[in-house]
Amino acid sequence: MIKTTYSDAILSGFDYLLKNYPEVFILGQGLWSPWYVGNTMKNLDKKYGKDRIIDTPVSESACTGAAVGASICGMKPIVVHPRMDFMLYAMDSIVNQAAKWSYMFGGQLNAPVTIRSIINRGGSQGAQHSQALHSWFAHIPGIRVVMPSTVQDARDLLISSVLSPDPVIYIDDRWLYEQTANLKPIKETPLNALTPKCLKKGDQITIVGSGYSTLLALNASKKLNSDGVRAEVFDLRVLNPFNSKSILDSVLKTKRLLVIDSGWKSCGMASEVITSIVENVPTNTLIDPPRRITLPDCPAPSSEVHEKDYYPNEEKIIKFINDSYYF
Amino acid sequence: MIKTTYSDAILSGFDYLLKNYPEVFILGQGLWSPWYVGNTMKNLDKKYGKDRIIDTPVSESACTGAAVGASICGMKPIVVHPRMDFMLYAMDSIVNQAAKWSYMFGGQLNAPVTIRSIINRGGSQGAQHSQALHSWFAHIPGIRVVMPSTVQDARDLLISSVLSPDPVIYIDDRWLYEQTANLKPIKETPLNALTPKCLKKGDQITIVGSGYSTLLALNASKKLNSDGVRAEVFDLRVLNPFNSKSILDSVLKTKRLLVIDSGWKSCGMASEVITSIVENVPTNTLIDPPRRITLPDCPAPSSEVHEKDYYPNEEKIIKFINDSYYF
Amino acid sequence: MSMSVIRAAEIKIAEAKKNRLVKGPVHLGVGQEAIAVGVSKNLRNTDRIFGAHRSHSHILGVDNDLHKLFAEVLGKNTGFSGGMGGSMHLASKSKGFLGSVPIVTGTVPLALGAGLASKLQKSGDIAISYLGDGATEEGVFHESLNFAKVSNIPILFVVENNLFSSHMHMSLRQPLNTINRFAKAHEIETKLVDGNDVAEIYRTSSEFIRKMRLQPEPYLIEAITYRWFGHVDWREDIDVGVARSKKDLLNWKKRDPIKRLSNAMIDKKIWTIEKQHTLDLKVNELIDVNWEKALKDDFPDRKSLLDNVYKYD
Amino acid sequence: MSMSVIRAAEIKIAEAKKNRLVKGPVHLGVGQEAIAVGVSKNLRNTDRIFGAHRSHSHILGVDNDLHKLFAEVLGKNTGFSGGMGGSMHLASKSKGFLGSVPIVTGTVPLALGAGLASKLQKSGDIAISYLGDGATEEGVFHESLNFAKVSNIPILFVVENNLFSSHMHMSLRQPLNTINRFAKAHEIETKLVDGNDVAEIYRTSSEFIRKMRLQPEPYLIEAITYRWFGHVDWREDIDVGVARSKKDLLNWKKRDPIKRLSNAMIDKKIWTIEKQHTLDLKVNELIDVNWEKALKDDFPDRKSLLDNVYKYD
Ligand SMILES: Cc1ncc(C[n+]2csc(CCOP(=O)(O)OP(=O)(O)O)c2C)c(N)n1
Ligand SMILES: Cc1ncc(C[n+]2csc(CCOP(=O)(O)OP(=O)(O)O)c2C)c(N)n1
Ligand SMILES: [Mg+2]
Ligand SMILES: [Mg+2]
Repeated sequence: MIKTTYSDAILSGFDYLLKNYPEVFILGQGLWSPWYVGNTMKNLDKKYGKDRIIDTPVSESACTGAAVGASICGMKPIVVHPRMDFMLYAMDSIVNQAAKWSYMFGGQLNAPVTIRSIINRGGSQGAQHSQALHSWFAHIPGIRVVMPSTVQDARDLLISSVLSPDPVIYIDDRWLYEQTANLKPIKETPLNALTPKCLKKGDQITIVGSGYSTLLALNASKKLNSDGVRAEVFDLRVLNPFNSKSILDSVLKTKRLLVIDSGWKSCGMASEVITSIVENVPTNTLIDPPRRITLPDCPAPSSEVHEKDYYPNEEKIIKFINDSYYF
Repeated sequence: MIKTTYSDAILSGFDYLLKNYPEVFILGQGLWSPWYVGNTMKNLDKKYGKDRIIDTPVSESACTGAAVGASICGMKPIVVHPRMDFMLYAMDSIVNQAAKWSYMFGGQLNAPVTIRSIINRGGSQGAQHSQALHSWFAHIPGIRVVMPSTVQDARDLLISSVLSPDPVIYIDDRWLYEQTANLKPIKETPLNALTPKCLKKGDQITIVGSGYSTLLALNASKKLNSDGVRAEVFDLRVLNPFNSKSILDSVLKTKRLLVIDSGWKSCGMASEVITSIVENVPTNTLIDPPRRITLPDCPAPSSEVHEKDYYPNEEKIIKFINDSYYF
Repeated sequence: MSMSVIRAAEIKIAEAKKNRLVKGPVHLGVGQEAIAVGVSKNLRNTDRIFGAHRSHSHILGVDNDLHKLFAEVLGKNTGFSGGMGGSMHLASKSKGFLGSVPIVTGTVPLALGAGLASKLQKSGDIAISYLGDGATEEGVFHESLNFAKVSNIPILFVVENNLFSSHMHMSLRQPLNTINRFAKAHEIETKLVDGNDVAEIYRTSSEFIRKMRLQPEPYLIEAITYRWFGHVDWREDIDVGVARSKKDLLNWKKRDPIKRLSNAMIDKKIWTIEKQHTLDLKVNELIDVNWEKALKDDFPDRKSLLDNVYKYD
Repeated sequence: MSMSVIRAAEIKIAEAKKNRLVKGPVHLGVGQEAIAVGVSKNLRNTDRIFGAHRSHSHILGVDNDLHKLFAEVLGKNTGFSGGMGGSMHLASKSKGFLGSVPIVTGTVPLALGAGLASKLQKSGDIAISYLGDGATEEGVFHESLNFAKVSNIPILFVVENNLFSSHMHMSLRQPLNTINRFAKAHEIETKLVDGNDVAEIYRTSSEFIRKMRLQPEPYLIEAITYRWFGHVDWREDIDVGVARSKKDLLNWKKRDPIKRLSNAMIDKKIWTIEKQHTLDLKVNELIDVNWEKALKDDFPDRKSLLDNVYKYD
């Protein structure tokens, strides 16, 4: 059986949605280009027509708002932002409108838009072409935030997002595009049924990641295993609304917690996970203080020299664990 | 001696800056209106001229960007957003530009803009006219975030913000405008010298607030005192970059921590404070789990019925403390 | 709904606001009724209409349920938004009124998307975006014009140019006092109309909408008008602006769209002063009945605070 | 700096990118050199210039330090931004080039503010905002035009209309292929010029800038041009777009601004082919010397990762 890449899994999610749901359409920058968003949307315009796959002017605000508006009218639109950084122009439609539309009108209306947002960084692209702002969206009630880290989830969370009656930010990371796996047949799953998932069992430390950092956590934990440290690894998958239950149970067992996040530290998802745990376990639960690995407190550097120090990687994680915890 | 209100303290901060620094100018919506921003800017246009006090079109994005640009050219501009909710249109200039300008050019340039942003809520104004997004900005390296809670700080933090060589978001809350105090003479203080401040001593629980929630914390803690609970109260003042040192010392003493925040819970400032503490104290420090009081996980309601349940207040805080901690 | 009923409803709300019966802010459109009434006559329930902060007339234009409006303004659970919105958040899904909110220009791209949906659904339905002159200063308005044009979206932008954005007269905010130049820059067919002339508004919108239904394309109507009250709440003479004079207001009141219509009909002998009086009485009764009913309704349940944040629970 | 040097510098960068000597993305403006060169001739060090993602020519227009450009593109600590920026983040404070960044339209309101600062400082200095045709689709551009006009801000918008926004031809993104209609809608004086004619650009910008220095006002120049390379990096024939043909490119190459100038001067007998050859050799030498020097420079210190996040420490 041929393995599927993460990027092809996204493509197959789009394909499934477009084939089965005539209400699905996609708009965003680069959709008619063969290279803009990797090959995650390759030839969709040719297969489903330029009416349903709309490449847009450089107008993130109007395009995002348009997707929100179309979603209010019974469509299932997906708006694509090839970089999360560009979405800073589109915040009103996301936060003031989509996230609140159902609530403001007492549930009479809803805005089931999907906002696909790509984390695209490294390669000396610098401060404005590198950001991972998932924690911002996870701060906002009314908007669901998902970050697939596995190939399977890359496809399945996309499908669940688009079929969700609520607005969803679906965040994929280009650093995951080459991951491969065998995909199971598609089974539609309601997004509200999905929660953080245990990807590896262990009983000495709970490591939590999301998106690319889950992959780092997994890889690191496998190496740790050979050092005799048995880590349990969780993939957040759904960052908002955040359900801490399974992680809580894990920490009660492992008594150690590490969160790895691909975003910034302050007011980030790592602080949320840690706080959600410590406020809910007896104070004598943890053997070591909970820890987080995040980006340093600076914008993304352009320099290759700095990029190496800026981004977490397997070795740094292993070293951090060995230095910070007493097993 | 006549006491000054919080809103007059802001006004006097503006007055001081405009009088002493010809590079200071202000732009934003409502600056020529006698009522738009309370009376925090009353008659400044008459006193300093409409050239320096510029009332603008409804263009948050361009106006914020213009302030950033002027700051790069040696001016000390202040851009005023009468509601924080409106700033969702201005995120690019704040987050992609101002916060990163110094870093991207290796320190050759800097953008010492001040963005005054008002939290203006309650009164059934509803979901789009109520937000407190300070935690968002506290997530972004490169931008300083201050929230004055006292009358003294309302004036002094404004002055420190405008004189700072870094971009600053200065956040005031209309619910504080009627507070009064005697003001000390003005003494310019560099913003980087300012950190969270202890407003009340105690040894049984550390309560941390910012802006309006500090006032709630103070008032509640005074009442708690008569119940025999000795709370130590901290006012964050500077949320980004966040210096946890004094709070840490306090928690080591009180062994209990409560954070009250006027924003949302998930990935909010309350999680940041809690995480910064728990990751830095021995695991057996706390007697009770750390706690947070924040907004519920929903947009601001319009209904008066719901507003009462939505916002923290003194009674709720006292009850929460009595229910959650064992003294 | 007729202009007189809308007028009377808003005056009722103004009084109630003054008497502190209404909690949240209300933005009254008294003086501007002709626009929504003229446009709405061309609409059907499957069209998609978006308003803004000053939208009582926009919703009443297509949904004559006065009781629901009053109840919403009073925050009652029988209101248009179940009491969860108040005056600034109105919706009536079954009539195609898909929402009004107070972020200036916030609904403009949403209406654009609603029009795009219509085009994809090939329904012949159209989108209406009501906005003010101030809203044309937000960049997303211009983005929306371009996108609408380049994608042939059936959307009618209805700009109610009342010359003010809260306290600021147009002349302090823009180089010219009319905005249809923006439509022209984007090659969008546009017409400048007298916003206080319901017949002209009806004619123009009717022509544009007929064309849009056949061939999806954006259009823009700029209707020059004036609001009689201040920017927010019931006062006439404060909160109104840096450049607004009593004299201007009086002159504009002479151009009252309701009196103009009624006088014109009386001149043409298709209407009489007596009939007008009878109508006025009936309108007042209608207002009172619905108001009293709304007053008696309940507020939303306290327990519903967290309802409807998400559709999935 | 002359067009030929800019051209040669960019070709050097293209090669280096191809040979993987350059790490980050580079956006080359080969074919568009006339614009920055024509405009820059009118500028002084105290003016305030902002570029965007394709700004090698913009900075070289006012700062002829080739070594600093090369060093920056190579990420060396001797570069324009101390190696912290790379090709997409260029600044030269002492020459008035206050920054270029890759967020489309991100610098436009910043330049507006720089112009506002000039006006308040009464310095007679002006702001230059270089932007592309794609950037005119962002709403903040339109907001900036309005604000510039209504506040009489001395800013010259220089729109390099190369008909493409990455892969998308103008005709797929806007109803018309020129954008000076937006200036007109905002009552801003504007001129459409041949972007490959350095003399015309010089004349027009010179006229506008002279007026701006005397009487603060915004102006807009739209220069029609074409880029020879793809959107990003060194390739000619990929990454270039949905509607770009080899034939178009060849035709545009015939309109090479450099050859046009040199041929015109030769025709007028104020220049000779021989002189041109000598010059070309000199240019190449200049390029090579600076490139080699930059290659030998150091990368930023690893320890500087957290420097300059804040000015205060
Ligand atoms: C994004 C945003 N900026 C500013 C405001 C404050 N505000 C509320 S209404 C208004 C005036 C809008 O004027 P216009 O669009 O002409 O509508 P009108 O009030 O005249 O009906 C302003 C500036 C807002 N609500 N939203
Ligand atoms: C806000 C934002 N949206 C999208 C992009 C992706 N992008 C980079 S350059 C570019 C094209 C811009 O075209 P134009 O302004 O005409 O400049 P040109 O590349 O032709 O010089 C786009 C869309 C971006 N960098 N920033
Ligand atoms: Mg108006
Ligand atoms: Mg271009």
